[in-house]
Amino acid sequence: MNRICLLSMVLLVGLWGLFPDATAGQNATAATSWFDTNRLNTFVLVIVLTGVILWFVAAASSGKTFFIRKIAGLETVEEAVGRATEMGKPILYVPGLNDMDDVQTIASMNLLGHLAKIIANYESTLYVPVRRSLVMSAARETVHQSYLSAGRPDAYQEDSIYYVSDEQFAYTASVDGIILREKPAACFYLGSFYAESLILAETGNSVGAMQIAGTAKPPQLPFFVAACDYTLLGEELFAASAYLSKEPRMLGSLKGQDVGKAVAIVFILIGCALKTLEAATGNEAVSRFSEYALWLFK
Amino acid sequence: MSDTLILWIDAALTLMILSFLYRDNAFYKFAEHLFVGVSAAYWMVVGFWDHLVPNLLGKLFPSLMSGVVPVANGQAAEWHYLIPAVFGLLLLTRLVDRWAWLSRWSLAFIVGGSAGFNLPRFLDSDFITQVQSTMVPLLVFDTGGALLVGASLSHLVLVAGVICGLVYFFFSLEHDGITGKVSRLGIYVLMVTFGAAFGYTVMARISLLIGRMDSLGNWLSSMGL
Amino acid sequence: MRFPEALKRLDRRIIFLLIAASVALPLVWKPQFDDHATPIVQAIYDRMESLPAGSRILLALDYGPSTAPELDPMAVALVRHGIRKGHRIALFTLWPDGLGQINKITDDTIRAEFPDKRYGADYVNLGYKAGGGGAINTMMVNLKTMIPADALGALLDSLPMMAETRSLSDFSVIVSLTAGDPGLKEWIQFAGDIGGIPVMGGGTAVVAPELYPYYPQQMVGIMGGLKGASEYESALMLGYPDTERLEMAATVRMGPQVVSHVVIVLLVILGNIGYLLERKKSIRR
Amino acid sequence: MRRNIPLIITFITGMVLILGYFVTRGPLHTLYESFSDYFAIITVFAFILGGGNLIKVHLRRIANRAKDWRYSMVTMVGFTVTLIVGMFKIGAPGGWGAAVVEPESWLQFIFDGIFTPLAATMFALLAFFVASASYRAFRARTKEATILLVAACIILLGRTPIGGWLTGWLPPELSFLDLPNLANWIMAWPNTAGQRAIMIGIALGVVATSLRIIFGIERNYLGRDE
Repeated sequence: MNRICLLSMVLLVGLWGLFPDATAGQNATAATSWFDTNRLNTFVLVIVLTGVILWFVAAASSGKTFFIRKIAGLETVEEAVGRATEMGKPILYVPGLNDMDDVQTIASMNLLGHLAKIIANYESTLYVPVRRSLVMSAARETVHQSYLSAGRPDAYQEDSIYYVSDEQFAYTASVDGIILREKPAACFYLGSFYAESLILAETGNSVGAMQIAGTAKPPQLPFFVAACDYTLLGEELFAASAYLSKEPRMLGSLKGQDVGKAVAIVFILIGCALKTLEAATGNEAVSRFSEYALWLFK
Repeated sequence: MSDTLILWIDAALTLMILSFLYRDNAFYKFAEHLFVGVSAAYWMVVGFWDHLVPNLLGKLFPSLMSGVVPVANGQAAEWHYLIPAVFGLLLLTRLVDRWAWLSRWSLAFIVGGSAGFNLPRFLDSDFITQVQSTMVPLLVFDTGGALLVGASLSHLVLVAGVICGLVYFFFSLEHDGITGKVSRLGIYVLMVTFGAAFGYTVMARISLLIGRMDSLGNWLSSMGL
Repeated sequence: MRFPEALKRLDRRIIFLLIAASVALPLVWKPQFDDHATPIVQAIYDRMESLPAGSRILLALDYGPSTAPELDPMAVALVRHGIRKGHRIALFTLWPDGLGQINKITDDTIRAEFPDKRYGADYVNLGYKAGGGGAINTMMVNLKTMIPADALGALLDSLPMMAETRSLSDFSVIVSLTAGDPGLKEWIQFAGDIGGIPVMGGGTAVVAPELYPYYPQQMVGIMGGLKGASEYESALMLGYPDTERLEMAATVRMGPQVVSHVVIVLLVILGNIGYLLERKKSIRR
Repeated sequence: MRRNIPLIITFITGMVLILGYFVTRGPLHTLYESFSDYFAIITVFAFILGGGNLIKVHLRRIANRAKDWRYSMVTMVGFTVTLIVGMFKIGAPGGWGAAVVEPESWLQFIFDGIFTPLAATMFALLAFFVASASYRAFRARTKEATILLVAACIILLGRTPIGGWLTGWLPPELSFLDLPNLANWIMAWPNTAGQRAIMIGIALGVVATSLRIIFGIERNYLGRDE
C-alpha cells in the first residue's frame, strides 16, 4: 500500500514535468500567487479532515474498537425473522437497484450477511431477487458464508438468490409478483432505491408483511417512512452495516465523519452566539472578533 | 403530415405504457423494450456527435474531420488527446471477457476523477458554506431596534433544526439523556422535511401525468373530438 | 363494521380511474386560478429584470422528455422574459436528451414568437457536453476547450454573441433547469461557488426541496415544479401585460394539479380512517 | 499489475484534481485543466459501453431463446435503427455538416415520436402508483409518520391555489396559519434545516469515501481478483 503511494508520487512529479506550463506566459507580469489564498480555509479543512479520517481508518484496521450507538431498527430484525418462522412464510430481501460500485450496496451485503445468520438458525426461506449479476454473486457468497458460520450449510439454497432483469421497471414488476405470490411475512429493502420504492413498499404493505427499509437516497426516504414499519435513515444504513460487520474501513470513516459533525455543531453554536451578540449590541469589536473566530467558515 | 404521424405514434405508445395499469401485458413489454433500445442508441449518437467528434476526433485528426467539424479546419493535431482516447478504448474492453481487466484502468480514472472533483467541492459548497449560512442571529431586530418575533423564531427553528438533525446522525454517543431528547427533536425536524419532500414528489408525478394527458388530448382533438 | 372492510378491499384500479379523471376533467373544463410569485421565485424574475439589456445568459436545459411537462414551461417563460429584456441567450445542456428540448424551445418559442431575433447574435445553441461537473469545470477554466463550436458546427469566434467569451465568468448569470444529476447542484458547486457567478434556475418538484439550503447565499432563487413555473408566469404577466394573450402552460395546468392534490389528500385521510377504525376494533377484541 | 496500476491511476487523478483546485497557475494547473477535459471525454465512452452491453445481453437472449426473447428483438431493432439514423445523419436536411439533432431530421422525429412519449409515460405511471399508495400504504402508524403525513398534506394543499380558498377567511392576526403561508414557511425554515443537516452529513460522507478511494483503501469498484 505504501509502496503504491510512493510510486504514484514519483509518477505525479514526472507528469508535472511532462505538461508544459501553458499559463506561464500570460501570467508572468501579473504577480499573482500560484496558490489561491481565497481557498486557504478549505485547504486547512481538507488537511484536517483527511488526517482525522485516515487516522481513524488506520486505527480501526489495526484492531482498535470504537463505540457506535445502538441502531433502533436492527433489534426488530430478529423479531421479523421469528414472526416469519412462526407463520411458516418466507422472507424477502431487496438489496437496492445499484451495482457493487455503490457503497450502499456494499453496506446492504453486510446487513444481508447478518440477516442470513439469524435466518439460518430459524429455518425460514429467504428470497433475494437482484437487478445486477455482480450483486447476485456477492449475495450468494455472503449468504453461503453466513449459513456455514451458523453451522447450517445444508439449509443454504443457492437458487433463492437470483438475477431478474437490469431494467428498472421490469425488475420492480417481478419483485411485485414475488410479493403477491409468496406473501412474505417480512420484507427488507436495504440499499439504493429510485422511484420504485413506493411501489415495492405499497405491495409489501398490501400482503400485510412487516417491512424494514433503509436507504441513503433522500428523495425515497419519505415513502419508506410512510409505508414501512421501520426505516434506517440515510447514514444509519452505513452505521448499521459498520456496527454489525465491524469492518474497519466503514467504522473508521464513520468516526471521522462524526468528528466533522461535531466541528460543524460547535462552530454553528459559536457563530450564532456571536451574531446574536452583534445584532443585540451593534458593537464593532464583536464583529471584528467573530471575523477572526469564524475564519474557517468564512 | 409528419406532425400528424408523430401525434398518432405518440398516442399509441402512451396507451401501450398506460395499459400496464390494468396489468403487465405484451403491449407494455413491447413499448418498454423499444424504449430501452432507442434511448441507449440516442445517448450514444448524441455523445458521439456532440462530444467525441469536436472534442476528441477533431483535435486528433483535424484534416480528416474538417468536413464534419469546421472547427478543425487548419488546426494542428493535439497529440496529448491520445491519453483520453486510449483510456476510452480501454473502457470498451469490458465487452470482451478475456480483456475485461484492462477496463479497470479507465474505471480507475473515472472513479479517481470523481473523487478528486467531489472532495473539495462538497467540502466547500455543502459543508463550509452550509455551516456558515446557519450562523444567524437568534434575535432579529428591525431598523428601529424593535424585536421581530416571527423572524427570530424562524431563525431559531433553522439553527435548532440543523443542530438536532446533526445530533441524530451522530453515532459516537448513545441516544439517552439530553442527547436522546435532542436527537428526538432532530427526527421530528427530519420528518417535516420528509413530509415536504413527499408533498413535492406527489406534485411532480401528477404534473407529468398532466403533461401526458395533455398530449393525448391533442391527439383526440386532431381527430375532431 | 362493514365500512372499513369495504375501504380495505377497494380495488386499486378504481383509484387509478379516480386519479385519471381528476386530471382529465379539469383539462377539459379549464378552471382558472390566480397565482402570485413567492419570494424565492420573484428573486429570479427580479434578477432577470435588473440585468442591463444585452447581458449574456447561459440557459442550461438539464433534463429530458421524461420531466419536460414540469420544466418546459419554465424554459419558455425564461426565454420570453429574457428576450423581451434584450438579453442574449446561450442554450446548453448536460443531458444528451436535452438536445431535443433545446430544439423544441428554439423552434416553438424563439423562432415562432421572436422572428426578428438572429441566431448567433441574440441566441445560440451550444449543444450537449458529457462529463457533468467535469465539463463545467473545464468551461470555468477555458470555455472554448470544452465548446470549440456550437451545435451546428460553427466556430464560437464566428458568432457575435460568443466571440468575446473566454470562460463561464463572461456570463451575467447561469440558469439551470434541472431534473437531477448533473444539474443545478453541479452548476452551484463547480461554477457559482468558485467563480462567483450568480446561479439560479428551476427543478422538478422532486429535486427542488434538496436545493433549498443553497438559497439565498449560493443560489439567487429556484422554481420548484409546475407551481414554481406558474408563479414565474404570473410575475411575467404582471410585468409584461402583452404576454397575457400567450398560452401559459403552467398556469393552465394548475387546474388539474389542484384537483388531483385534493383527491390525494382525501385518499390519505380516507385510508387512515380505515386504518384507525380497524385498529380500534382489534384493540377492543 | 492488474490491481496496482488502477490504484496508481486513481491516486494520481484524484490528487491532481484536488490539488489543482487550490492552484491558480503553473504545471499543476495545466494538468488539472487537461485531466478535467479528459474526464469528460472518457465518460462519453461509458455511453458506448452501455450500448455495447445492451447488444451483448439481448443478442445472448435471442440466441438462447431465453424467456421473452422476442421482446429482445424489439430492443435490438429500436437500437439499430436509431443508431444507423443518428450515426450516418440519415434524413438530416443539412447533411454531414449539420447538427446531430436538427429540426426536421429523422433523429428529431424519433426523439419526438418515440423517445418522448415512452420516457414521459414511464414517469407518468408513477402518478397512479403514488395515488394508490396514498390510500393503501401511507399510515399514521407512529408519531414520526403522523408528522410526515401532516406536513405533506399542508404542502399539497398550500402549494396550490386551493389552500388560499380553504383558509383565506382567517383574520389577519392568524394569517400565519393560512395554508399557503404555512407551506412556504415549512419550505423555507424546517425543510431547509432538515435538508441542510442531511447535506452536511452527505458532504462528510463524500469526503470520507473520496479519501478511501484515492488512498486505495476502498477497492470494491475494481471488482474481485480473478
